[in-house]
Amino acid sequence: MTPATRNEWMTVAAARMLRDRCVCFVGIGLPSAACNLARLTHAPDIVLIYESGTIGTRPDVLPLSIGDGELAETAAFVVPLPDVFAHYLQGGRVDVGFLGAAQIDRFGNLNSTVIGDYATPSTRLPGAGGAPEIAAHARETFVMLKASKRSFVERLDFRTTAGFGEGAGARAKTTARGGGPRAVITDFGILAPHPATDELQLVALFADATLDEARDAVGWPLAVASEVKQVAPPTTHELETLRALHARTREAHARPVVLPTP
Amino acid sequence: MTPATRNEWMTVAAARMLRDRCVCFVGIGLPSAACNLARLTHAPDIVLIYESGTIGTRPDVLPLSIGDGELAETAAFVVPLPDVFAHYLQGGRVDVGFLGAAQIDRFGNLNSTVIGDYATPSTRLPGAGGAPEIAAHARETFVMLKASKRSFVERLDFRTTAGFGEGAGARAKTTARGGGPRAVITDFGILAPHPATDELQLVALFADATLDEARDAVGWPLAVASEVKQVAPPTTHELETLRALHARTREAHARPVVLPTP
Amino acid sequence: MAFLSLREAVATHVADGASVALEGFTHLIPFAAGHELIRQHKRDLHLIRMTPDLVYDQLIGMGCARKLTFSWGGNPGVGSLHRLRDAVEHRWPRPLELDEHSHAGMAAAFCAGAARLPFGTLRGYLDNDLGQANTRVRRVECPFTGERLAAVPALNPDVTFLHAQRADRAGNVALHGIVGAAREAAMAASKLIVTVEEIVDALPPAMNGIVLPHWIVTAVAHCPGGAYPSYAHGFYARDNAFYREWDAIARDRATFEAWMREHVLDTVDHAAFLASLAKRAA
Amino acid sequence: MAFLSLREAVATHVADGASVALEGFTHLIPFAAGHELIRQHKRDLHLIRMTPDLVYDQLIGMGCARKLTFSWGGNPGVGSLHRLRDAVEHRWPRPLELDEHSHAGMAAAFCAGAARLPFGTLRGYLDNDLGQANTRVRRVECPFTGERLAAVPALNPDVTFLHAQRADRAGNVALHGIVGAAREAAMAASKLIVTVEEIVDALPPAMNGIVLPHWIVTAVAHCPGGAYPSYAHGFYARDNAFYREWDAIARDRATFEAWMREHVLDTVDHAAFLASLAKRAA
Repeated sequence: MTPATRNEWMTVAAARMLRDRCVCFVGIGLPSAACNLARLTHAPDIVLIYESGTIGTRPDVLPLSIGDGELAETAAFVVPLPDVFAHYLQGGRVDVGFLGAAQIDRFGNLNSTVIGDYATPSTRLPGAGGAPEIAAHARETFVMLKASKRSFVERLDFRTTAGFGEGAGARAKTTARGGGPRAVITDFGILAPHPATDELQLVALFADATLDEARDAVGWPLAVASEVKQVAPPTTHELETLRALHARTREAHARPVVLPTP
Repeated sequence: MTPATRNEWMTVAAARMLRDRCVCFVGIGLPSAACNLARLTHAPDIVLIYESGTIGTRPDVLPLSIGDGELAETAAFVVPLPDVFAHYLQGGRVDVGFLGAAQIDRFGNLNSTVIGDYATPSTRLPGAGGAPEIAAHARETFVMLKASKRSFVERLDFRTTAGFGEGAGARAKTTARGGGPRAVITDFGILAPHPATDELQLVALFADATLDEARDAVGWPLAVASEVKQVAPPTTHELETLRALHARTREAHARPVVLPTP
Repeated sequence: MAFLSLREAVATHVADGASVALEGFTHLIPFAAGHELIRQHKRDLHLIRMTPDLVYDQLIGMGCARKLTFSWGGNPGVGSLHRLRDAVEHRWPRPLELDEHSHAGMAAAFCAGAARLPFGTLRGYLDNDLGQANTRVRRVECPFTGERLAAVPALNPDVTFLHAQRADRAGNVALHGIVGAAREAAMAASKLIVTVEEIVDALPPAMNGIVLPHWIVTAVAHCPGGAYPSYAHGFYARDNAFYREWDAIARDRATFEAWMREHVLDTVDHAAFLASLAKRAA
Repeated sequence: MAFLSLREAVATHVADGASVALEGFTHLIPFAAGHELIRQHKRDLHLIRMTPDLVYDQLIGMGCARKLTFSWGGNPGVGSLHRLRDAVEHRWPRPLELDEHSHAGMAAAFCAGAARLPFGTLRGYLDNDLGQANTRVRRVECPFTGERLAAVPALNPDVTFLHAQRADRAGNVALHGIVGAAREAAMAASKLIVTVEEIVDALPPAMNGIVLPHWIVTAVAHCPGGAYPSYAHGFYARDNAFYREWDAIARDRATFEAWMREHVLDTVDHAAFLASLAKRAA
């Protein structure tokens, strides 16, 4: 078996942080892979909710979009989208939310709106989607994002989604009821907020990553926890399960669709 | 065939006022009988909505409650109750609403809350139910109520449901979007609002009722339209259809329920 | 989620003084749960329900309630709820505080509760006395149009009881037919206790059906016939004759108390309640 | 309700400058309707849609839109909508005004529209820049708790287009599977036009299913495959490969225009559009 890629490290590390039976609001991409890996390994009764309204879904292959038919077919039930946000998310019925972004700052605030000025951006990004309210209402959130000086920045071009705001307890002054980012899983390891300052600090490294690599990848002076753990490498079972999931997914997505010509 | 009772006159007169294909928000009792009589005679494609959320229902027998199983079984579909009020009624998707009450005043305002003082009533009535917002939002409403000096009163003990308020265009100053009471069908004939003053005036009498009877039954000096029409007697077909409906209903409601003992 | 007997569920999760909603609109009214509250002599309850129906007439007449939030309090198609009337008109067996709404207002209040918003908005309570009688009906101004709309405070019961057709072994609950505000009352509650006609290995497929997932559900109690004399679509019909008979039973205090003693207080559970009626009918 | 061809429905009911919502969340996206808007050279449209998707990339790239109300504008699982980006970043082919929300905010706006309330309320837009970027996000104070909540203005499109599985001959429309905000967008609209996979004598039984009744529906157009390359549950799957291919087609202005000409402008209707793709694939 080939060694784990950094994507696989990230996915496995994120999956391990999910408790069985937790209710998880899943995003497309790495979070979707991580949540389903958890479900297929140590968390068989995890409840996965995609924002398309599919609740308790158990897809055999990863969806490309947030609303592939696979998600509806394997769901316990499907609700209208407004209900997802009102009854489940704002209703406080979601334990864990997963977020990605184009930029993150040291307090876990996220930008997925624009690079540059809002009115005349150099890069227009897809926008907020569910993120601001996932971040506000889920009991805790995980951010998955590869690190570079362009993505881990001193100052966001636009704050789409609040993490800990200006830090040092600022979040508690808002009416957000969720706890905010518990961890940022990136391609060298894991950051977590300092209990007092809320500033993200390095708490764990992947076995083949170094502190220097981490510092180089982050666009602000990276704080380091008093103890930096080493993330145990993906097990054979984890890797095999993840790779089989991806293989099934590739095969399914390549399957030609019969055009519905009359 | 025995002659029509006053209840039957009222039911037939109300049924005739319903256009085919109109969307009708139905209450229990006389309105339910009138709407279904219309459906079984001249208005086969009338759309009946009961506030229990049963939409496009075609009951074979009249329901005792607003939510008998018969209504759900014969409905086009069933929606949650909040949707009935938000999407259909407040959404402006209802043509006709039917109302009853314990008291009515000359401007078609209704009381179904208390006789006496609100805090210490001599008679506690069931209360508002859907009436205030049916009256506010349906394009037009019909009131069905037997007349007496106790029910057609100079002054309501409590205004549960606004008709034309203080009259003379007062309703237009509220944010109610529906047109208000178009007719009051009572056991001597029909009252309708004067176009300028909004005061209810006698516009039609049943064939066997008199102007004196009408004046005696009403607790305020009853205004009379320049032309008082005579309501044509129930036809044999109308009466037979209505009586068959009631006979089926009596039989169904007397049918013993098998107790769900284990 | 736990599978409990109804007795255990009520004993564990309902404190005296709690706000309790037994929802279900004509259909799926949780009678068994109401009777168990009476059997356990719960007191000072704040009862919440759009259409109080017979089950609240019974709770009120037995002195369980201090307050009632409601929007229509009658015996549908029959007439008055005599015990409710007696409490309001004569404070018997004790005074009853009223928090009175229209259906549209109460539906908005349940929706706000389900969404954990502090208030619901509607174009309602227009030009009538309800807004004065109930100081909990207020106004909110639209920040875009300036229109003043009615606002009602969210309803968030301490405990919501529902009756449903089925639960699976994980505690997911499915209901169908007329659902009223059952879903909203469930999502709005701190605790949700559901009695069901049957517990099955797998719920029938219902892609867009109404399901209350297991982690919303505090407890499920298997309780066949738990909605009787209301009904459970697909299981048994509404006993319209009983609703008519109730009028005579409830009209008189002594008759009411004797009936409640025989059929509720002196029966051990809902199966015994149903058996006591069957015996009477035989 | 009228049965019309899609061409007729668009010609009759969509004026230049109209606000138009083509809803459907990944599933049941009304592609055929979007293409017909392009074929008929509709201009100055205010496009409304939570997730613009490829169909809005096409409308924007073809110069049909002056304004976009949205909450997430990407190619799901693939990347950017290049035509949307080009319009915002380079004003090509014309400037595009943005009315940008979060999903929760836009869902609340559709719900308010469906209920004909002037605004929707949510606990959202907390401590972020969206509320500044969009002056249509305001605050409303709870009249009970004093809490300040986000308020969004109701969305009430002039015309909503949906694609659904079935209509019956009376024009009742049934859809199932992932429904997104389709129901709310339908109830919020002045006019509702629905393309359907099939027209049947009687809809399948769906007691608590999602039905849009005939008197809400302005027109039904029979349009098999009308959601392709999105999908219709029970009829055909999402063409994920096409979504990937779109990235290359849309990245370059000339490639995009050539594709649109060949497959949309030069095809007479949706059946011809599908046939043109089949030919290409063969």
